[in-house]
Amino acid sequence: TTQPLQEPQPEALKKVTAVLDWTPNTNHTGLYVAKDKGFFKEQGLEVEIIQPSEGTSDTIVASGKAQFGISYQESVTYARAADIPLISIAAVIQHNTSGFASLKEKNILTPKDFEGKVYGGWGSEMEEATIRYLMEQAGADFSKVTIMTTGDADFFQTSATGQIDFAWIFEGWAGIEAKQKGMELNYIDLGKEAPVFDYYTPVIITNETILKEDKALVEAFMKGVKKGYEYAIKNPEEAADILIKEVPEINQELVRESQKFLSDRYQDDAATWGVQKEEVWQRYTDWMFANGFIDKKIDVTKAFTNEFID
Amino acid sequence: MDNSIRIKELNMVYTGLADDDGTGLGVLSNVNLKVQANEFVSILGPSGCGKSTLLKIIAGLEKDYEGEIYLGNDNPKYKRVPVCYMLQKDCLMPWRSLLSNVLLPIEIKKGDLKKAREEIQPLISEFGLAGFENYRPRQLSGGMRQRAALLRTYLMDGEIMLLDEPFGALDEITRMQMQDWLTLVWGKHRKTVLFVTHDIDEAIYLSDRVLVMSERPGTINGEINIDFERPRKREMILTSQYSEYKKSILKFLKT
Amino acid sequence: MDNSIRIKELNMVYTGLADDDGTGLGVLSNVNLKVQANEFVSILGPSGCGKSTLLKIIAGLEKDYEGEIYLGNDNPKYKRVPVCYMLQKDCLMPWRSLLSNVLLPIEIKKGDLKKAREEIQPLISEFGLAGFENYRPRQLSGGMRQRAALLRTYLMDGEIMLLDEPFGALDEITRMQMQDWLTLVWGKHRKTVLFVTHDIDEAIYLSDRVLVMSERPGTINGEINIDFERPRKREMILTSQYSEYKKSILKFLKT
Amino acid sequence: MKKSENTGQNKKHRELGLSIIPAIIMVLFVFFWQAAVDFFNVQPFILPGPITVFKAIYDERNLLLTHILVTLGEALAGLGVAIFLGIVFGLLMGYCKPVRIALYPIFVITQTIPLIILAPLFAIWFGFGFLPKVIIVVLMCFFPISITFTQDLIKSDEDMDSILKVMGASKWKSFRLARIPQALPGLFSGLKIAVTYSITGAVISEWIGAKQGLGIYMTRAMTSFKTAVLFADVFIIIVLSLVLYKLVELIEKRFVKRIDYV
Amino acid sequence: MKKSENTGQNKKHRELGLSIIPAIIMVLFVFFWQAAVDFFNVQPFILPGPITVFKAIYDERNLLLTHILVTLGEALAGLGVAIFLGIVFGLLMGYCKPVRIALYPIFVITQTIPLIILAPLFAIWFGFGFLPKVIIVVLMCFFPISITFTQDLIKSDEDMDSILKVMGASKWKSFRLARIPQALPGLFSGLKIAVTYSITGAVISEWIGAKQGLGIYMTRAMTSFKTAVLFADVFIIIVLSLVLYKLVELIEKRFVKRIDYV
Ligand SMILES: Nc1ncnc2c1ncn2[C@@H]1O[C@H](COP(=O)(O)OP(=O)(O)OP(=O)(O)O)[C@@H](O)[C@H]1O
Ligand SMILES: Nc1ncnc2c1ncn2[C@@H]1O[C@H](COP(=O)(O)OP(=O)(O)OP(=O)(O)O)[C@@H](O)[C@H]1O
Ligand SMILES: [Mg+2]
Ligand SMILES: [Mg+2]
Repeated sequence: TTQPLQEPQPEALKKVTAVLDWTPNTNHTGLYVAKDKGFFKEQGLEVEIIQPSEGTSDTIVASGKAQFGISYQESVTYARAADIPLISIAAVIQHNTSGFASLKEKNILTPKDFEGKVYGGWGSEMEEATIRYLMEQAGADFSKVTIMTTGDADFFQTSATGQIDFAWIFEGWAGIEAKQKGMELNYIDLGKEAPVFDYYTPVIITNETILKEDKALVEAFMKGVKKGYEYAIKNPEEAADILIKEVPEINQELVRESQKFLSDRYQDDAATWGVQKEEVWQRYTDWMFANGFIDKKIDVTKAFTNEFID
Repeated sequence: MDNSIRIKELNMVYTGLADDDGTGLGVLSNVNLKVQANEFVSILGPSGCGKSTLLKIIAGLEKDYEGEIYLGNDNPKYKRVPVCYMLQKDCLMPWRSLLSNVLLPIEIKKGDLKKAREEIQPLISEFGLAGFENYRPRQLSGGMRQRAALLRTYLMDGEIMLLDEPFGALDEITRMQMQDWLTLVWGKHRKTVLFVTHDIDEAIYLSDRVLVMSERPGTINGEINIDFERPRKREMILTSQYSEYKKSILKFLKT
Repeated sequence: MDNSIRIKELNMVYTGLADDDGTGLGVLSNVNLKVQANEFVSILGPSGCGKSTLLKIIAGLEKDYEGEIYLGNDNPKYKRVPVCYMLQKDCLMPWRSLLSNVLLPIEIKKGDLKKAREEIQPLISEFGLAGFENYRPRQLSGGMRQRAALLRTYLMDGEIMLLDEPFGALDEITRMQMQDWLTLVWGKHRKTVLFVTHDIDEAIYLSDRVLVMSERPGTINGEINIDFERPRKREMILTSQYSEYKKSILKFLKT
Repeated sequence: MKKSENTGQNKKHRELGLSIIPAIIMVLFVFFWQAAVDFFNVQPFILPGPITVFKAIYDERNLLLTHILVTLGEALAGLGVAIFLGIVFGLLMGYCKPVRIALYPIFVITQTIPLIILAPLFAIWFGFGFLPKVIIVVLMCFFPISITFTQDLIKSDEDMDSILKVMGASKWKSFRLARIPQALPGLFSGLKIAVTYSITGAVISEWIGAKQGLGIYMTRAMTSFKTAVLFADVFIIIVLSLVLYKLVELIEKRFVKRIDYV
Repeated sequence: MKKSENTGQNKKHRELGLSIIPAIIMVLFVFFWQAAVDFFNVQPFILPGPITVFKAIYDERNLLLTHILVTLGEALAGLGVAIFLGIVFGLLMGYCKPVRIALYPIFVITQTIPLIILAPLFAIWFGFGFLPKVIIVVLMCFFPISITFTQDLIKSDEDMDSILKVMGASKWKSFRLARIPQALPGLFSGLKIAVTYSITGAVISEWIGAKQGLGIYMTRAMTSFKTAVLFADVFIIIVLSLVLYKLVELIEKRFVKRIDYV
């Protein structure tokens, strides 16, 4: 299903498709910077960035219709457990920047405070298990939380109208938006609360066939991407401008603030941007297995590679 | 109540038609007409001269005319006057059986359907429709449909009967039966009848007075009083008086 | 070609009707009939006796009958034989103008519409429809619609004409005009005509032979040869021969 | 109606024969699908073969059943309301021109709103319970019913109206006696369109937020790469919709037979 | 037709007056919406007032325009194909009973497939270009057209068929002369349903994966909490759909006037 190998010609750019996980945001800045700044072109690539239907990027990459995509560690694990040969080739953000947020007045400071509150999520069992794990760890009674499925409903709308008490958000996005709106939030950082949840989200993926048959392509793509994120790390403001220029539909102030927040966190404490640790993968895979989300333990060393980072 | 029909200087023009040069199609022109209560008046006239239109106007279905019309003391332009009206087309509802088509007037005035059904049964037989009560209109012959429509008209309220070629699709024998039935109904229920037909013999046999209309735009061209005594006999056709009537009707028709 | 009509032991039963006790509704029973080429034959009969059904069968529209029918050498059950057929209902298309309704046969056989339109113009005038070419059927009077349908029938192909009460909605004068026109067409184009009517005078005036049908289930009850010479004159009505014919027709009708 | 019994039988047989055609087409389709999947060795996460899908249906039958009941409940409730409203407003609009002129554009507007987008608002107004789901199904199914019904109700037969008027029928009565029977076929074609949307409507409505139902089951299957289950889900939706459709067709046949249109 | 000119004029005026009603209703609706938002001091991210929405439309007009053109292109292309196919298959099914019996259920099935669910499959099969979007619009709009058209095509008038047969009209000619004119109103009510779905269909089709279009714009506005822009987007979709709808209505009026139904 992959395109036939072609000798890279300086003039003819190779067309490559990258699918996002859904709508463009600051997680994707590096891609857009690489596109805008010509980092892809330097590698002989012409990258088309597609916004797909939510949650379909894995299937699309697995099928080879797009060569690269944005996904999450958990999705890759799911996929591999289902014998779908996806592989993560870079961690976009070094640590998990998501967590549980609630309005200040709800006074939810620790997982213990979840008791008696309403959680609004998108209805996956993974959320339930995560909350349960956190609460049990804190010695709280999970049965006292009401889990409500709110789908894609807006966190601010549902919490401001009192439909829910807390939700799972990206700090670098909804968290920043709250500041923009002048709303005060309590935020429980997932990765800090339990190391097992400090997994990689999001990651860049490709499929094994491409990796096998056209390593050069992956190398070229990742060179561009890496350069893009490194640029974003160094120049948050310019990077934000580039993202806004490429995706003018999204909230510009939010992008600027979010970019400032994220630029430091892309690489964070890692030696270089994009590095993934086996430990992180193993930890979360074990947890998923223990909670019955996957019915076999995957070989995590095959699920990711740092080969294209160094 | 007074069941007379009075029409004064009636003019009717259809407008907005194809190929209209702006004047419209004059259909009735200066029609003056008076039908006494309980009188039986026939209208003869060339096809397309406006007979059906005249009946439609009297029934209150067409209001864009000039002139004055009174049914008794009421003007049908402003007030519904119940009449028994039989259109030239049978207008039976295709999805209803013969019987429920016939009983429609009872259904509409919320009458006792069961009683009406029983009462009408002998008439259905008399009309030669027995056994066809549950047939749909399209399963009936043309003449049967016409008889059903006549029966429906009979069940309508109103002391004034407006009949538009009610026997056009009937054979001689059935037609005579129906004529006699109509005479009976007219006599018994003291109705006022305005009867459009193309059959001169029929007009003479039935009517107190025959009106002859001119070509379109139709107007009353001639009026013949039929002075035969009632009950009428078929044999009067052999009298010279009859030939006189017929001749003068034909003369009026030919002009 | 031979334009005769031969019918042998025709039986027709409608089945699957409401209140059917299993035997169905017998409409035609043992009809035997022969019409010579270029003969003009009228059919009279009580309403609902099966006249229209008979014509429908001859036209090849109804095939669930028993018996044999030949138009010339062809059996319409198995092979379409072109005939000029006029149904009892006018069947004009409501969304077409009078003219394009009339020209339908030409349109169907992909004839030269322009030429036909020019050729038909004098006839439209003769039929009293001039000026109404662009009217829709619902804007025409009953008689006008009937004349339009007749004109359409005239434009159909076929040497055999089947006419189902074609003049039922016409006044005496127009009817006579039409009768004379029909006689002319029949003579000139040497057509074979089977003519259903309820008007005995009309039947005698037009026909070589008059057939009288019985009550339903209809069968040919009587046959009267009309021996007046052609061209016919209206005055023959005064002859005793004429009264004889009329009397024997009435006699057959009454049985 | 008027054919001899014999041909009637024949015709019936022939039609019965014909009605197998779509079944044959479907079977062939399934067969080729399986063959294609086998032949090209398509990975099941991209396109599972029918055998895999049927196996998934069998394996998950208990789970499926609970979810089906939830979704079916929503669909039927919504459909019921939509039929009721569609008929009522169809009647109103067919009967009363001012109402038609005033309401019609509004209804058209409701049709053009992309519901899923406004889903969050629905949640705010109506919560995440049964109600917003029913509302969405109603919004999807209501329009085809009312529009086709109205369209047939306003077709007038002048002479029929005349005779009814003379008989003293009120405007409403004349409408009821002449227009409604004439518009029933239109109503049924609207109903047929509506029922095919009802199940899908319910599934979509569940994406707003729900705990159970085929829509939820679907998204879960999707995120955990159980493509076969996803297809099983789609299959169930199709079957449910077809059953509803056939039901309408059956009722129509009864009705039309009883009323016996020309 | 047959009213005197005078009343004709009056009637026209009255109808013109009536057609303002929906406009008034809409204006009142917008007014109350603004008033409610002001009065209850609703935060704009929960429900933006109309002024905010219109401001958003104005501010984003350039962006909106590019996206509108993309979506409109998809909608129109899909609609065009759907109309063509709907008419062709409507004719085929109306004309030929075996075709109807064989195809009808298949079309019903296509209607019942929840398209968005199969989004990844669409992406895999047809990529992210123009084609899959057009296909989705076609699948959404095709059915109402063909079903309403077919339904009216199969209504028979026995006597009309008889006379045509006698005149030697072939089956097809008789169909063309008697059935098609009679079925045009049905076709138009199907078209009206179809156009209201076309824009929404295009928007949904973009969710499969796209770079541009109102659907993309919408989701981006939604996920970056630009509620006013989201509403602006919805407003634009409604307006576009209404314009298409009115267009169909206009064409219908012309047609019906020319053919002049009873
Ligand atoms: N609705 C209408 N619109 C326009 N013109 C009409 C309408 N109805 C009738 N006409 C015209 O009015 C004239 C008279 O029609 P009407 O039906 O009153 O004739 P009639 O005397 O009953 O004829 P017939 O004996 O043939 O039934 C005709 O020329 C006809 O074309
Ligand atoms: N399609 C049909 N289905 C069932 N019965 C029918 C059908 N058409 C006609 N009939 C019946 O056949 C009988 C004869 O009908 P037909 O129309 O041939 O009579 P007709 O002699 O032409 O009468 P009329 O002079 O009244 O026109 C009638 O009793 C009628 O009810
Ligand atoms: Mg008349
Ligand atoms: Mg007859």
